[in-house]
Amino acid sequence: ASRDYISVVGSSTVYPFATVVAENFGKTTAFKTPKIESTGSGGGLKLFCAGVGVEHPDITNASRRIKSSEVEKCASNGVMDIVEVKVGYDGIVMANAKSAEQIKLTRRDVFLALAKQVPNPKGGEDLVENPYKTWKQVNAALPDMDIEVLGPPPTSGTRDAFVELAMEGGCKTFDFIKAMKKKDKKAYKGICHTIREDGAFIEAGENDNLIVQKLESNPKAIGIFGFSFLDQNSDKVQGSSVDGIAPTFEAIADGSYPVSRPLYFYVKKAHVGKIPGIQEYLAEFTSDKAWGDEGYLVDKGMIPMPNQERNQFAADVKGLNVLKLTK
Amino acid sequence: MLSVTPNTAGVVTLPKGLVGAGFAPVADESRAINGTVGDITAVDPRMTARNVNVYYGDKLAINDVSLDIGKNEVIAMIGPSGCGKSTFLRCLNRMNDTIDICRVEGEIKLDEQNIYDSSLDVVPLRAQVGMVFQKPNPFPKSIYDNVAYGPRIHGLTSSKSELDDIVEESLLKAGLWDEVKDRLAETGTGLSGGQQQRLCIARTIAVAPEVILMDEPCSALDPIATARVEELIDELREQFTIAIVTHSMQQAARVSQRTAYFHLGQLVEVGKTDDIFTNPRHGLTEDYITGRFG
Amino acid sequence: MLSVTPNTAGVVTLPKGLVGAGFAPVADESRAINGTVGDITAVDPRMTARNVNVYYGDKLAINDVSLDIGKNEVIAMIGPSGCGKSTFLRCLNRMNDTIDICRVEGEIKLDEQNIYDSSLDVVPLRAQVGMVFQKPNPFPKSIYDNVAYGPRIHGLTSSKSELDDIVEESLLKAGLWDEVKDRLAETGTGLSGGQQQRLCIARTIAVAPEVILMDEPCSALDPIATARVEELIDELREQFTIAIVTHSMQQAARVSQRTAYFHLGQLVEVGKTDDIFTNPRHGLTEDYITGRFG
Amino acid sequence: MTNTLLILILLGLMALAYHLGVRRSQKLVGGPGGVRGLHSLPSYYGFFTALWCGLPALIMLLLWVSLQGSVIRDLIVSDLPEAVRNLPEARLGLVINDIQNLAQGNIVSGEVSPEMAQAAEHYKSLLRTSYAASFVVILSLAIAGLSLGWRLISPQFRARNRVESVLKWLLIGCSTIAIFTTLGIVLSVLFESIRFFGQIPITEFLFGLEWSPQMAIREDQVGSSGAFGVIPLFVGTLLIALIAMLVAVPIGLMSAIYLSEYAGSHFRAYAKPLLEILAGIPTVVYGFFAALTVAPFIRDNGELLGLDVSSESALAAGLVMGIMIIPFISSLSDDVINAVPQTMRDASLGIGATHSETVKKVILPAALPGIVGGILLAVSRAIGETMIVVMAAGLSANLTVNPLQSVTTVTVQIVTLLVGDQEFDSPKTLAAFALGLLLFLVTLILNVVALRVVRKYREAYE
Amino acid sequence: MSKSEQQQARTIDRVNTTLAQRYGRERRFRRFGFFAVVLGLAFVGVMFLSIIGKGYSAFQQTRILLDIEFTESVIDPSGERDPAVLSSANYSALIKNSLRALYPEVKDRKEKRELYGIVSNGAALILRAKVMADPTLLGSQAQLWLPADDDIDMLVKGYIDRTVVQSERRVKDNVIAWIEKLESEQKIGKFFNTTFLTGGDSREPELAGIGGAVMGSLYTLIVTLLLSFPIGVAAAVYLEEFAPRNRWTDLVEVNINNLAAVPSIVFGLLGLAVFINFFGLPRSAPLVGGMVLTLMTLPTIIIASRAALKAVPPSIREAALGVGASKMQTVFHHVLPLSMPGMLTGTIIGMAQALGETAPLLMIGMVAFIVDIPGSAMDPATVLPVQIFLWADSPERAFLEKTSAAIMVLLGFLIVMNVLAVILRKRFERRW
Ligand SMILES: Nc1ncnc2c1ncn2[C@@H]1O[C@H](COP(=O)(O)OP(=O)(O)OP(=O)(O)O)[C@@H](O)[C@H]1O
Ligand SMILES: Nc1ncnc2c1ncn2[C@@H]1O[C@H](COP(=O)(O)OP(=O)(O)OP(=O)(O)O)[C@@H](O)[C@H]1O
Ligand SMILES: [Mg+2]
Ligand SMILES: [Mg+2]
Ligand SMILES: O=P([O-])([O-])[O-]
Repeated sequence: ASRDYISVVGSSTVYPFATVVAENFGKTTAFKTPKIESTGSGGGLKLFCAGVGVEHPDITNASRRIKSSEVEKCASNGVMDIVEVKVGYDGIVMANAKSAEQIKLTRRDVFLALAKQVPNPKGGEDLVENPYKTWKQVNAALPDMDIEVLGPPPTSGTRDAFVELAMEGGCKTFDFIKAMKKKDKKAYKGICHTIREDGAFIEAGENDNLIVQKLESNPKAIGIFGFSFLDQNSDKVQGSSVDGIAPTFEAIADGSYPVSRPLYFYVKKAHVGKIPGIQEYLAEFTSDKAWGDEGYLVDKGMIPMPNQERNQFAADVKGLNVLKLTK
Repeated sequence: MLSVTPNTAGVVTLPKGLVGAGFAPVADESRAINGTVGDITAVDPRMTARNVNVYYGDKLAINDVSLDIGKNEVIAMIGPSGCGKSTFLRCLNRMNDTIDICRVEGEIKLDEQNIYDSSLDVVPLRAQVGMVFQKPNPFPKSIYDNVAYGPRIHGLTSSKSELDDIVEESLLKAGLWDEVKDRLAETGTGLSGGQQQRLCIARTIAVAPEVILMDEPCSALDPIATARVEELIDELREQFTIAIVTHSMQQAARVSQRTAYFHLGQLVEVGKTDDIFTNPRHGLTEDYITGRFG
Repeated sequence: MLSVTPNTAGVVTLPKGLVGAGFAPVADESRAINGTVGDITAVDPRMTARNVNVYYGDKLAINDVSLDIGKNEVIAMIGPSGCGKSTFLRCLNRMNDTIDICRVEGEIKLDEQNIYDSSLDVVPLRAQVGMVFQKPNPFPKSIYDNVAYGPRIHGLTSSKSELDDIVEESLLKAGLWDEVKDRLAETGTGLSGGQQQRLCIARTIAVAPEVILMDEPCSALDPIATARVEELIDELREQFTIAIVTHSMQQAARVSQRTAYFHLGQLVEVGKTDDIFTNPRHGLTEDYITGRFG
Repeated sequence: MTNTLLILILLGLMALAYHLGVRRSQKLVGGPGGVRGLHSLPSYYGFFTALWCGLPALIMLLLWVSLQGSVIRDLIVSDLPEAVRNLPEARLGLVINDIQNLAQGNIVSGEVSPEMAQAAEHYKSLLRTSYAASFVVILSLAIAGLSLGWRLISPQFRARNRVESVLKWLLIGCSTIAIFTTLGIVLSVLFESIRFFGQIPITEFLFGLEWSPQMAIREDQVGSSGAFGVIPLFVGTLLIALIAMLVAVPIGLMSAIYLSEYAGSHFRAYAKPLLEILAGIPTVVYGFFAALTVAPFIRDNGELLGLDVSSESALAAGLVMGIMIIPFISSLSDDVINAVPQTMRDASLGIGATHSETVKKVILPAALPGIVGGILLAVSRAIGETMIVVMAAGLSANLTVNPLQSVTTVTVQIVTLLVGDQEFDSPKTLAAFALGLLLFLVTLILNVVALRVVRKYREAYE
Repeated sequence: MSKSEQQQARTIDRVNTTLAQRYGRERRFRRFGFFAVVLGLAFVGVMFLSIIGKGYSAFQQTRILLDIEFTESVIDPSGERDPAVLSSANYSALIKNSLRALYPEVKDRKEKRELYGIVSNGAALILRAKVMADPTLLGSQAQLWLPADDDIDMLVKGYIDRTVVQSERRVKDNVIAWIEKLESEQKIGKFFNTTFLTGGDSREPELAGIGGAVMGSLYTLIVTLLLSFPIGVAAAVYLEEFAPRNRWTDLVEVNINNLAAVPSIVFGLLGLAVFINFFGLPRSAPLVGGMVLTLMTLPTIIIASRAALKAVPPSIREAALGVGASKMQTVFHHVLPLSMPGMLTGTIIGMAQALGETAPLLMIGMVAFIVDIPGSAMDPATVLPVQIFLWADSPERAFLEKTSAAIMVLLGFLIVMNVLAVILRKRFERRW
């Protein structure tokens, strides 16, 4: 039989936003409501890049930008023209239960607490296996509490973004490591991006809500998840400030909160005009009532882009301008 | 080989005191089984079994048995438990086919047709040689349907009224008509044990078989029901040939014209019922009849 | 009320031809049950039952039975199937307690103690009144453990050697010692049927009961094993009081000193075994003994 | 729709065939009165004719339906403009999808070009032609079959045997599905597993002490080290299963004993089905309960006792899994306890044993093999249980036997590896299949052993 | 003789010395058993209470009474009643107008947004449906109970503590003030939540329903039933009644017994590899789900059916064979009808299992956001347990209640099915 609905896969972070758009789209147009699967950004791109045709998804959501390797993979499967749409921002927050003490972190603290290898605490420019057991050991200003962080697995865009923004951000504050970036990029990344595997960091799956529930019951734990979950559960968990900036809507929107990342989705141009409704779905997503400053996506916790950027992407979408990655 | 002769007595270790106490089968030459004593043939044979061996897996359950079943006679098969009476009976309409491990050798003929011929279809055979079982086993359907089942599957009738006639006639012959004629639609399992057994007999005779095999048909019945069934057997003899297995010598004596005595899979003695009970020729038969064992 | 007297004959509709054919119990006055014929008392009574009624739910299974069981005698209970022999026997050590719907009325005493007294404990009662069942039911344990089971749970022995002695003695008494003494550790279920039944008897006598109840102990055995067990019963009589239910008149005649004949829940006649078999006083007993039914 | 109509007509024809078969057989022997002259009952001649009428036609229909799509597709493509025709296969598929949507009156995107509209019309007409053709072909086949079957009828013809053998083959076919399922399972995990073992040595997989599969799946990503030692997973799985068994076995077994040996019939009538409700609760619900109610409860209480309890402790998952397994154990135990013959009970009670002595010394030992078999089955269920652990157990593969710590299980890893990123060349994804194979093999062995034990035990009393 | 008497006396004495102790053990054992049963039942109770406690409130929906003016100039300025125009009109403006009229003091843009937010997004759709159904409404005025936003719903149901400081709760002070005003005017009411039972999934908790999932489950179960019942019964009949004892049937048997205990997730792997990747069937379709669940439930049905066939006493078969029925006739005339209740019981239990299954469906893409209620077994769909799994993952607080309520519904279905099975078993139980 034929397919007359849009098939969307991808990021669990974008999922709540995409589903709202899809629902509105379905209810206000004659088209069917798109089917959306939450597969994680990487998983979504994998399915997306598998090929052109009815049996492959039309759109994939991603909580990070598509990588050049993925573009190549797509191309090798015949998925040539991809339209990139940036939809807004999401802050990655580190939060703990309301019943516990609010924590003030720096990216350096985060790096030291979670990296697999850290600079020798005794000084010097050598790296040792992460020896820290409590936050106090990391930074005397922090509470004397075991390091127990619940976070997403590498499949997730949240993890990618967290590693790039928070960990690497903290990592760079060590000059000798920063210096490595030029010399040996791979080693540099290896140090900055590798999360410890000794149990202090717990990969808690893609289920962010479960992380919230677990935080609530475990005041010692700190969770890593998207801002929307903090926003929705502000009565249960509190966000830790990072580098002195609290994770608020405003701080993320104006870019002062350091750990925030853009959200995207990608459209297979070959499917546009073939699978009914793609253009209209794009129009709905990029309409002001959805992603505008007062749009319904904001209600769901997404942080909108500045006006000008929005206009630019809206225009791109309208013209179905194809993504060109400049590396 | 399976007889209790002195040469095997060492295996079963008869207790010392026993012989003196008069309990045990006296183990002497007269108790050896060397072929069947008595006349295995019938005047007007309906079925003839010759040199039948039956195995369950490797176990020999019937050992070289030859026996005729004569027309319009009741032949009783008696013997201690496990001697193979049922097994032999079930050979006669190939009911043993349903037991995977059972294997039959030898020749059994029904009206000159070997029933173990590979070309023979068991369905018509069993319509000709009906069977009544130890425990009454009416179908959990109405009395009418119980009796009508056979005629229906064999297509014996072409109209409802014809079927009604057969049902009535069969129930009449089984002596059950008066008791059930007002409740033919009630379920057969609701009858009393004796009535159930007569219903099963009615069901069997409804297909007008030539031979009826009965395997301890009264052992689950009370004395009164037993008497009723025995009388019925006597009446049915006029029309059908009947082979009956019983564990009760008294019953054999009451209902049969010929009696066959089985022992450990062998046919020890066969003859006129009167002769067998008044004047058994084989020692084992005598022991059994006089209640030395069993 | 449950007897086959002319006044109830209308219900069971005896077939006309039957009386003439000599099949049925002759229905005359001599077959009415008005209390028990014969002497219900024993010389030296071990257990005395008086006016016992047993109900299964609403159904009366034992109707006003009184009977003594005398010391060192074997009393046999015979009667057609379903007449309540087993039920009565199981009353004697309250095994009927295990059947929810079973209710016992009347008085049964063991050595002057009413066993249905609410203060009485069934555990010691059953240690005093042991039971052997129809089908040999050894535990799936070693032969030794089977016999040692009773002494162990009752704490009858204080040392291993004492227990060994009891086991040996019991097996000796049961006539099984020679056959199993080299394989006491083997499982009891691996024995032959007759050996199993003797093992069960050994298990019962190992707790040194006063009375042993046996419910058709030989009905699952072959003639030779039966003879062996019968001999054993004869030997055990010297030490124990034995009540045995049997479906075989021959067996009753062989093993018992007194015989009780049950019919439809009532005790029809009781007396010396010789008398009962040679000279039955009640018509029903006579019918049964002479094989008119059963 | 059209096919439904066709099937209805076919059914009608089969009914007719049945009727004709019956009539002919009767006629051959001179009316209903002569039925005794037939080998089989007239109805069997009817069924025989109906089978001839229906079976070939239905097989044809099946073929038609499965081939129709691609044939029509090829026809449409050949009529499309050159430019479209030369599109790569996948894009062509999209165009066809569009044409189909158009033809079916589904909503389509954008303007409809004339070529498309024409193609859609063409598609519709082809479809009509195909349906018409299928009607003709299939119905003539049915009628041909009917007349053949009808002709074959003769009084000596063994119609019953024929019909019964067709039926029997049908039954045989159905019974082989189990084999195909197993085959399917093995094949669907085997190849991927072989590829996995091409990259990771099997010894490392089986004996490695570290599990950290979330390796980088793209070159520009830094994941974890990519260790594929399955031992921590198995220790975790077994730890949780052990806890579950510690909960379920005593409670399940004792419940079964109490309900079958002690409880009054009234109490049993209510308690048993209530307890069995536990067996009917979906595992996702247990997972929800474990994650949101039990785990926090254990944590908090552990805290009070000064214990360091992880929020996804093995204890919480194991406990809830144990609850889930209680009815499984209890009904299996119930079965085997009831299978112990009454004579055993009688023997023991007859000697003067108390009820509990009878249970402990006779019934349980006798039922032991069956109970052990049941427990093994329960263990295999615990090992394979997924949703509870996905929701309540951890993800990090700690090699520990401390029930207060978080462990992960084989099934959790399968789900996370497959529901997350999928890269079918990376050992990370392939590992899921290797785990699936391992899980299948382990449960297979457990089951075979358990079933042997149970069966052997049952036979002992049959 | 005297010696044996001595020993007898000893027996009873010895028995009596340990009797008290033995009865003590008896009592303890019995109590332990009773305790186990009670513990098991307590688990059932705790689970049910905790789920019902969390979920019962989802069956009620908070609504707000608003005066709605169906202003023609807003909806259909041209007055032509063109359905296309009516369909795409701005119905939320009507609600906004009404709210503004209710709280004329609200002027600030931000505050206005908050005010509009107290009514659900779905309210506009309700108005749209009303007008589309009856265009004559235009120009008239009506008082309507419209669903409140999920936050308001939570507030009214008491899940949000009004006393904590504003920053700690999702509903701000000014909104609470508005709501309290509405409450005092009795313009807030709780109604039975039909949307929850009939609606499809939604991102708005107050609009989300299990209707789609229930339909998905229904289609999946129908597929499962249609496939597994006939196949299961046929397989059981063959194995129990016809199959010769040989290696092949042994293999089949071992297979079936083994499949009954294969982890369900492995069936998911099978479905993914065979049905989706090999046969190219669509992801997320109830058809595929049904096929996977068929393979999963077949063993259950076969085993139950075989038990039912075994329970038919051989005497019935002998009776039929004895009057000359063929094997096939014996089975179809007698054995099968008699074992049907048992088979149906097994099938219902198998279906209940299938209804509650989640893991294998995750593998074949039935975990997706699907709003439209599926209309056939080929439409994308999700099923009830997966919906539960999905909702359990949603950030909105109100979904917690929905999740529990969905569990209640699922359990309701399952209990009904199990009770049905029990009744069937009881009713047709035959003691032979
Ligand atoms: N289905 C079977 N499988 C294996 N052995 C069997 C089977 N049926 C009977 N036997 C054996 O064959 C022998 C003869 O059995 P059969 O049932 O014919 O005896 P019988 O004389 O009818 O005994 P009974 O009076 O107890 O009915 C016995 O040893 C019995 O154990
Ligand atoms: N558990 C029971 N529940 C209901 N009725 C029973 C039960 N046990 C026996 N009966 C009935 O009580 C009556 C006497 O049965 P009992 O078993 O005592 O007879 P019996 O003389 O031992 O017969 P048999 O020779 O067949 O063993 C019978 O009518 C029987 O149907
Ligand atoms: Mg027999
Ligand atoms: Mg009895
Ligand atoms: O699901 P992700 O957004 O974390 O990729």
